Amino acid sequence: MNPAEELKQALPGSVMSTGMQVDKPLAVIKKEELLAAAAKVKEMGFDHLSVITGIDYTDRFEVIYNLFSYKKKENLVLKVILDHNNPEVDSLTSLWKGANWLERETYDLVGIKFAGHPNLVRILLPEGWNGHPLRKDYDMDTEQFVTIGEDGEDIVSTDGSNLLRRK
Amino acid sequence: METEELLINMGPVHPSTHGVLRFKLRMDGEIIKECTIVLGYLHRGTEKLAEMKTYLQFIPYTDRLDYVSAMPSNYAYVKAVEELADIEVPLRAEYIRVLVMELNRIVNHLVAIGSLLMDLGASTMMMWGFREREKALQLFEMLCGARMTFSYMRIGGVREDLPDGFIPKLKEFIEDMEKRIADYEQLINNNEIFLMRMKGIATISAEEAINYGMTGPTLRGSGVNYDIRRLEPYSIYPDLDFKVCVRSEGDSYARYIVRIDEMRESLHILRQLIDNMPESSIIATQKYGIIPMTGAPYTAQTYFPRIFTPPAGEVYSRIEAPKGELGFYIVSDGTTKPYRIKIRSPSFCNLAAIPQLVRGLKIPDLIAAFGSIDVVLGDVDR
Amino acid sequence: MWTGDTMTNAYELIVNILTAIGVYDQIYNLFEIFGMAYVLKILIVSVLIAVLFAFVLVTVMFLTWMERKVVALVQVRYGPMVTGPRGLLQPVMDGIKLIGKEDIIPAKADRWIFTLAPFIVFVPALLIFIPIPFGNSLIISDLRVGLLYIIAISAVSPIAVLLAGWASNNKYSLLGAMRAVAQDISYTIPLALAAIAVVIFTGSLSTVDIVNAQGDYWFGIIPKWFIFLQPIGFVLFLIASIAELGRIPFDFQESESELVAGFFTEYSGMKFAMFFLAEYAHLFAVSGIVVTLFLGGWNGPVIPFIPVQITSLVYFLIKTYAVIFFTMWLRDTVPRMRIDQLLNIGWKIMVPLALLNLLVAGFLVTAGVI
Amino acid sequence: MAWMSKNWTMTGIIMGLVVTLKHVLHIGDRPTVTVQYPYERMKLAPRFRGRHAVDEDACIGCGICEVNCPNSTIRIVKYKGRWFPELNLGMCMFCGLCVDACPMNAIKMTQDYELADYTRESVVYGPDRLLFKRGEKW
Repeated sequence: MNPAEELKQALPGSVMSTGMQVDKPLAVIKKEELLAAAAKVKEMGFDHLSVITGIDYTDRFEVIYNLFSYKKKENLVLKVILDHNNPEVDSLTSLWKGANWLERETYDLVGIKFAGHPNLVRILLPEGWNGHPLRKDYDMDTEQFVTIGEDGEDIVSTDGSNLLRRK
Repeated sequence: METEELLINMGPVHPSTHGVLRFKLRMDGEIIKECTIVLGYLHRGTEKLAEMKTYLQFIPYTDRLDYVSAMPSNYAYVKAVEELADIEVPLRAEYIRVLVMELNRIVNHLVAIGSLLMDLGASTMMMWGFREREKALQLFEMLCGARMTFSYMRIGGVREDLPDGFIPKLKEFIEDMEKRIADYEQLINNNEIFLMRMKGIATISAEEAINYGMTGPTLRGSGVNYDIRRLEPYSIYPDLDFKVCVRSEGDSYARYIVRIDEMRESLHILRQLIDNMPESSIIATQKYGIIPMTGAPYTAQTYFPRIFTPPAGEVYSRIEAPKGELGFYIVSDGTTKPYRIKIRSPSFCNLAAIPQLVRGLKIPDLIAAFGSIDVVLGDVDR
Repeated sequence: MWTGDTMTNAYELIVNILTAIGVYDQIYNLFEIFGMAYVLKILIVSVLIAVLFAFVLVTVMFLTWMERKVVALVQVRYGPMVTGPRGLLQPVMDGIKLIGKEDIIPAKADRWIFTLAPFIVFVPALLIFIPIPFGNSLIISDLRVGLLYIIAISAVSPIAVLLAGWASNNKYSLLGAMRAVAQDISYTIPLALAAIAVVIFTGSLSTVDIVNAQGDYWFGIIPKWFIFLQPIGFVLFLIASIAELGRIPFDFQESESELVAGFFTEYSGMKFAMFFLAEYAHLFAVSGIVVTLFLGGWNGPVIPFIPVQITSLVYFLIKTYAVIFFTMWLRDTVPRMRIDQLLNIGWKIMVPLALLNLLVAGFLVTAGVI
Repeated sequence: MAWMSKNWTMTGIIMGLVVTLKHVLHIGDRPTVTVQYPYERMKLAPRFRGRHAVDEDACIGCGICEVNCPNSTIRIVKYKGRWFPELNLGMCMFCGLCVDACPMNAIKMTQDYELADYTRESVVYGPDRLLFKRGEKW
C-alpha cells in the first residue's frame, strides 16, 4: 500500500483524493486539514520536505509539497487546492524548519499566504515590489526600479525617480 | 559595563559572500547575536522566463543556475522533461551524461574547497584547485565548446558525441588528479590552524539538518547516509560501484572531508565509465525521430526535434547535484512551452540553515561556515 | 685602515673613510673656521639617514615584488612579468598608480586624524631602523638601549592603527583596529620576554653588543648564535613578530575575507600606499631584528681582501631575506587563525613559555654554563 | 580547554610547508601552468563556441534560428538583396541552439572570443561581419 492510501486510511476526513504523479504517490488534502495531515505524514516517517511549489491555474492555486522519507526511501506528494481570490494555507514551519524559506519564496513569487509563518516577508524580491511575478496575471510591462536606501532598506518605484542616473 | 550592539552589513558586495549575498549581523563585539540573510541581488526570474521559452530554449538557462556545476543542472532539467514525456535515452548518451556530471562534481568541489580556503586566508588552494579545474574545463571545451555554461544535454540525449582524443585526455586528468588530491590533503587536512578553524564550528545534528532540508555534502557531513544516486537511482548509477561518503561530526571540517572523499569517488566512477563506454546512438529517436539528411552525422543536430511537445502532466524529478538535491517541478499543459517550472535548488535550502548555524559564533566562523556549506548565488537567487 | 674595532657606527666609518682619503681635515677646518664643527656632524648623519631611508624604501619596493613572486611560485603562476625584467619595475608602476589615484576622505570621517594616521604609522616604521646593525659598524646609532628603543618604537603603530580605524568612521575599520590593538598588546609581551632572554646572555641592550656576542664558534664550526642557545625563544620571537606584523596566519587587522581591508578600508591613493609601505618596512625591520638577536646578525666567515663592512652587510641581508622568505612561504601555506584563538595562544601559551624560557636562561647564566 | 589537547608539534603545518616548497622549486611535475595571455594564447578546441559565422551560399534566410534563439539575439535583415541573420552579441549567451536548428547547416560558431567593444551598437554583428564564403576561412 502506498503512503498516500495509508494517509487516506489514517485521516479519511482530510484526504480528498489519492493518485499517482508519474511515479510518486499523490494525496490531495483539504486546505483546512493540511497541518494535521502534514503532522501525520511526518509521523509516518516523511522527514525530508523537498520542495514547496505554488502554481497559479488562473481559476485556483495549488500548493504542492514533495516529501521524502530517508528511512523508508519513499516519496509522497501532498497537494492543496486554494481559492484564487484569497490563497491562504497553514504554514508548515512548525514541522519543518526548511519550510520557512520555501514558503517565503512561494509567498514572494506566487502570492500565497501562509498562516502562522513567523516571518512572512518577501525573500527574493525587495519589500514593496508590486505584484507576484509567477502569477499568470502579473503585469510584465511596468518597469520597477530598485535601489538600496541610506538605511540599507530597498526602495522600489515604477518611474525610476529613486535612481541617480535616469533612463 | 554598558555596551552597544553593533549592526554590520556584510554584502551585497563583500569578498567572502561568493557573489551578491547580504548578511545583516547584529553583533555583540565580535559575537554574532543574530544573522539575517537578504537574498535576491542575483534574481533573474528564471522560473518566469521558463514560462516564455520552449522546452529546448530553457536548457541554456539551466546552465546559469549553478554556474560552477552546470552539467547536473542541465541534466536535472532534461531528466524531468524525459520523465514527463516518457522518453527512453540511449545507453551511450547516459554514459556520457554521467561522465560529464561526475567530472563536473570534481570541478565543483575544487571550487568549493578553494573558495573555502580562500575565505580562511589561504589563497594557495584556490590556485591549485583552479589548475586542475582548468584541465577539466578544457575537457568540457573539447566536448561541447563551452567551458562553464555548457548547454550540452538535449532532451533524449546529448548534443554531440565524445570527440577524438577525449578519453586519453580524461585518463591523463584522472591520473593527474590522484596526485593532486594527495597534495591538497598534505597541505590542508592536518594543518593545525585549519583544524582549529573548522573542527567543532557550525555543528549541525542529523535531525536538524534533515529538518532544515539540507542536502548534499552538508547532510552527509552530519552523518546521514543519503545519496539520491543510491536512494532513487537514476540513469546508470545502479550499475556503478561507488561509495557514499559520510562523516558523523556534522561540523565544517566534516563537510570539507566529505568533499575531498567525493572527488576520489568521482574519479573511481569516471574510470568505470571509461572502461565500459558502450557504442550506441547518443540521442533518443523513438518518439521524435526525424530522418536525417543523407550523409549527415548522427548527432543531436540532425535529430533535433524543432518543436517538442510533451503531454500534459506534472512531474517532480530530482538528482544528486554536487551541492545537494537539485529538483525540477515541471507542469506541462500540452503546449510547446512549460506552464510552470519550479526549481528546487540545493544552495537555497542549505543556505536557510546559516542563521541557525552561526548564532553565537564570530565573524570568522560565519565565513568558515558559509564557505563549508558551498553556496552559489546563481543557484540561490535563480 | 678603516677596519678597526674602535668604530661603532656609520658616522665614525664615514669619518674614517674621509680621513683615509685625506679630505676630512680640510672639511673639518672649513667648518671650524665658522665655529660650527657640530654642523658637519649633523650634515654627515643627515646624509646617512637619507641613505638609510632610501635603502629601506627601495628594499620595501623590492619586497612587494618579492612577495608577489613567491606567492606566484607557490601558486604555479608567473606573477608580474610585463614591466621591466621579470616584472621588477612593477612596484614603481604601482607607486605611480597610487600617487595618481584620487585621495578620498569619507564625508563623515574625522579629517585631521584620518590624514594624520598614515604618517604616524609610516614614521616609526622608518625610525625603527636607527639601531639595527646592517653590518660591521654599519649602524646609524648604537644606542645603549637599542632593544628597548625598538620595542618602544614598534609599540607606536597600534596607536596609529586605532586612530585610522576610528577616524574612518567605518565599522569594518573599527573592528580591524580593535583587533590590531588587542593583538599587538598581547604579543608585545612574549616578544619582549623572548628578547630579554637574549639580553640575559649578553648583559647589554645594545644591538651591537648582542651581535658581537654571537661572533664566536663552538668547536670551531657551529656558530655561537642564540638560536642554538634559545630555540624556544627563537620560535616564540618569530611567532610573536609575525603576529606583530599582522601577516597571515595572524592578519586580523586587515583580514580581507572578513573585514574587507580592516583598518585601511577607507584609505586610497597615497595614504594607502603609506600604510602599505609601512607594513613592508616593518617586515624588513622585524626580520632584521630576528637576525640580530638569534641568527648572529652580520656575523659570518671572513673573506680575505674584501672589507668586512661589505661582507657583513651581505651576510646580514642574506639572513634577513631568508627570514622574509620564510614569512612569505608561511603566508602561502596556512590559513588565518581566529582572533580569540590567537589571544588564547598568546596569553595562555606564549607568555608562560616565554617566562619559563627566561627562567632557564637565567639558570644557565647563573650556573655559568655559558 | 579543548585547544590544549591539540597537536602542538605543528607537523601539519610543516607538511604543508614542504608541499608548498615543492611547488616553489618545481619538484616533481609541479610546473608553472599559467600563460601570459595577450602574448601567448591557449589552444582552443575545434568545437569552441565563439562568435558566429554564416555561410553566405547556404543561408536561405528562413528565420528558424531567429525562432529558436532563447534570447531573441537574432534578427533577419536584408543585405545585398537577400535575407541574412543579424546577431546582437550583447544578448547572445553562446548556447549554440541556432547552430543546432539551422536546416542548411549554414550558421557556425568560430574560435573568435575577444568580442569586447566600446559601444552597444558595435556588438551588433550584421551580415557584413558574419558572412563567409564556403571554403574560405572565416
